[in-house]
Amino acid sequence: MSKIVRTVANQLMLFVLVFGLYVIIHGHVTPGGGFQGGAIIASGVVMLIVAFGSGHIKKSLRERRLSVVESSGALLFILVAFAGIGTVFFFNFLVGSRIFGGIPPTGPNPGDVWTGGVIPLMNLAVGLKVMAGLSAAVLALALFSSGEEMEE
Amino acid sequence: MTETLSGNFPLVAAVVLMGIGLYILIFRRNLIKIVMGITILSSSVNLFLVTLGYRAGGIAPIYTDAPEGPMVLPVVQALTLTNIVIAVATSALILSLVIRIYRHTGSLDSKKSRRMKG
Amino acid sequence: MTLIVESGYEFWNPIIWLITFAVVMVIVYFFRKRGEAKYKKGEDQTQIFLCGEEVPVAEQRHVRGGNAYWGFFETLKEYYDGIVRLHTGVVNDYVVWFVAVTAISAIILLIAELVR
Amino acid sequence: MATLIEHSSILIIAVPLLIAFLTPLIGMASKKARNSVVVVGLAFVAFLVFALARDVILNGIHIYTLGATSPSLAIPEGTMVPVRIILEVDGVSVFMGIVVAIVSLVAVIYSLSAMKGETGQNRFYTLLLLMVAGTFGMVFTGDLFNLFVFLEITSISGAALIAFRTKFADSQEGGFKYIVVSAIASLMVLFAISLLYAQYNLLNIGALAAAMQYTMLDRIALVILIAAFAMKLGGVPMHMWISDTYSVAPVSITVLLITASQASMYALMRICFILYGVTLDLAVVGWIVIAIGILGMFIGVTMAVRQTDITRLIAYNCVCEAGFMLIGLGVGLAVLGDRTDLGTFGTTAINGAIFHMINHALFEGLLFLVAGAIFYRIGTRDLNQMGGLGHTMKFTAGFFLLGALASSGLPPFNGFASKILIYESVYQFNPILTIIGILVSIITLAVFIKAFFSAFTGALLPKYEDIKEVPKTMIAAMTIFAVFIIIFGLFPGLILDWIVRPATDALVDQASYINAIMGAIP
Repeated sequence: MSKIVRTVANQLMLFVLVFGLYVIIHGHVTPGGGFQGGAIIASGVVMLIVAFGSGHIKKSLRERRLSVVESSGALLFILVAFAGIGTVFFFNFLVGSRIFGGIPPTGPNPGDVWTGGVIPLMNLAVGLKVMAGLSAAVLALALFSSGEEMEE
Repeated sequence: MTETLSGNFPLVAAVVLMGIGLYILIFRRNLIKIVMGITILSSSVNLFLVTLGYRAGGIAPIYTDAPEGPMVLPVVQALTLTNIVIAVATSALILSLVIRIYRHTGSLDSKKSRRMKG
Repeated sequence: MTLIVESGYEFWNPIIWLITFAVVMVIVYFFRKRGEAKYKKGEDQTQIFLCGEEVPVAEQRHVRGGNAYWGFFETLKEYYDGIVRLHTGVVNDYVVWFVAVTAISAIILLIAELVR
Repeated sequence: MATLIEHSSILIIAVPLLIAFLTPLIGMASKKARNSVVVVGLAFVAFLVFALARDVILNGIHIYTLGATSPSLAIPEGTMVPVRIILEVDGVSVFMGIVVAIVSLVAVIYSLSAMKGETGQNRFYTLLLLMVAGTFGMVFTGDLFNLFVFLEITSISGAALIAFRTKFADSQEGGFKYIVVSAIASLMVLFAISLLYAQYNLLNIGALAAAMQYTMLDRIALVILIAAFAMKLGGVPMHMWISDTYSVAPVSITVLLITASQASMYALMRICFILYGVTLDLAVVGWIVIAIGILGMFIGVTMAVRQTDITRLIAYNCVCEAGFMLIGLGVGLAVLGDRTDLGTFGTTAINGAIFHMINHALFEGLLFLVAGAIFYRIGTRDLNQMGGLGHTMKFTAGFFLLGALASSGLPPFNGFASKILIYESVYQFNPILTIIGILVSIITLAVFIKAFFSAFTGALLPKYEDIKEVPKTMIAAMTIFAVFIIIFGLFPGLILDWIVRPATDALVDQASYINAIMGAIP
């Protein structure tokens, strides 16, 4: 693509990242969440692929690193679920504690991010996984169609 | 839900979409179009689910800056989101398989690219 | 304990079956013992005999999987022609069968309802 | 130990998931460590399954509510219906759990050396464990929506695994067909679930069963569910994907695909017997299932005879065996409402069908592993290319003969034990079904005689003279199946009493399934 497109895509990527992270972090108080935020970030990766070409992006987004991020996101999710097994699997043990422990008032309220117990953590984990997984999938498809293979 | 045609309109649309999806899956031999057919089928089920969850006068169950009023139990919305996530994974996988099939056989026609029969 | 079917006219117990099998095997072995005892390895006695013809090489004398049951398929030719034509291997046809089975089952249930 | 058993139903699903996401990270460091973690993890899961099975059979249905303050709190205070994700484990579930546990452990042990030369093994084990977790989830879940989710997890990871060997064109095609068929089936399942949700605002199987009215929409949902799950388990005439996918997947995946199909059959049973129960039109639905079964037996076996690809041959035999199970289930379903008929032959038919499920997984698994061993050594699946392999691969030949005899229903192996139960009971329902069944069994023997003689016997072909026996871990995996086949064949009464009869009792007892979830609400 032309230089204008590349420059604009470069600048826009920052905003896409910020917006995606916002959607992930606020997943438990506003519409959105891990999958949606991760998909937004992956769409930013799509923008970069369109602007720079898949061969160029392949050099900076290593498949191995994406795989590590994806696995650790999934691992974080399941470990948080396992952490509640003292009572019950998936038990929200963080409610009332120091981390994300606030209990929001029932009914309409202005929204407080520091609530929700384990749910923000799980959103973050899902966000990591979806971000890495979708980016890897999109990159792999783009490389496929241009005749290259993802590195093993 | 009102018992008028306009109240049932989304349901009719879901059924029509399902018919279109099945039509594509049956009569279109292009592999990419088969992927489209599956996606349309999935959308029709999503539409059907979301329509079931509509309650006249209810508000979305988001407490942040919410107006006063009865809130909707968001079960079907959760189901729809799950289905969307699954549909994304499915279509990504099918597309990668289609690309591989095209590389091996040089054809996107489900009849010409077929190796196994009988 | 290991008796699983007992319907009055038959039962199934593998242990009894095995004991019977062993007894039959002992009898068979007894008959076998009465046969010719002289048997020398490495002579013409152990070679393949084909009416004096030359024995073909291993590749040619092996009956391949595709040649087995030729008569069976020849007899059931019409059935196989029809049934193989149905197994097209095209993914669209799989969907057709699914829709057809759904429709037929629905019609059967509907008719059953109307009959009652 | 008591705590472990209390949490075991979720641990059985969660531990494979945990290991699945650990394997890529461990695999980057050391391959040996990854392999041992996978094997030890699945062995632990198998141990949990057996412990849970013992507890369920002794003490009744297990409930596990995710995220509640106590595992058995299905219905929180202030609500009338179950709201959370609930696992409900009864006799049939643990029976299927045992099948999946044995088969997955064997599949992993077999893969250790069978997949040694392949690239991307980290992903292979991740997907394999995801598939195992999905299958466990399908059989343990207590609500319909999670059944759909786990069905999709199994399908997606299964399709990726079928297409795992990217260098073969036919495995890509097999993966494509599998995912298309699965996607359509599971979307239709979701549609049927939403039809049920539209009427009752419920997703839990027990709660839905209590509320079931059998209206017109319920009938449509039932038809769609039966057709979709029949497609997933390979019921004729929707069986054609079976031969295309089973034959091209790596064989350790094929044995898992068999358990995935069995899990679909479990779902069919769960829906017909528990969800709808006696409210449905028993005779008609029973006869629909029987019709699918009869077609499956006949077409499966006649197509198997003419195959020259050894894995396709076994795959068509799978279709045939699935027909046997469907007939047993259909007869049980047709007489479900009639307590005297159910007592005289209905439960026996269901016993036979359920017993045949585990036997099917064992002997078809063994046959596929043998076919994979042949492919591992000579690099082809074509029977026309084989000959005289028994001279060098003696263990493999013996295992194939064992599996073939068991599958054909010859005494004293396990296939005979379950088939005679089906014959005996179905004869009292309709003698023609038994006659067809015995005929089909005879042709099955012919199928395997053809395969055995053309592959293993005959003169040693010169091009296969330096073929050696397969590695020890593959032999070990096959030995596990063989030992189970012999044990199940020699002591069928014990197996029936331990796991099969509790499963049948759980299946015909709709009331206790509902009571376990809804409490003793009158």
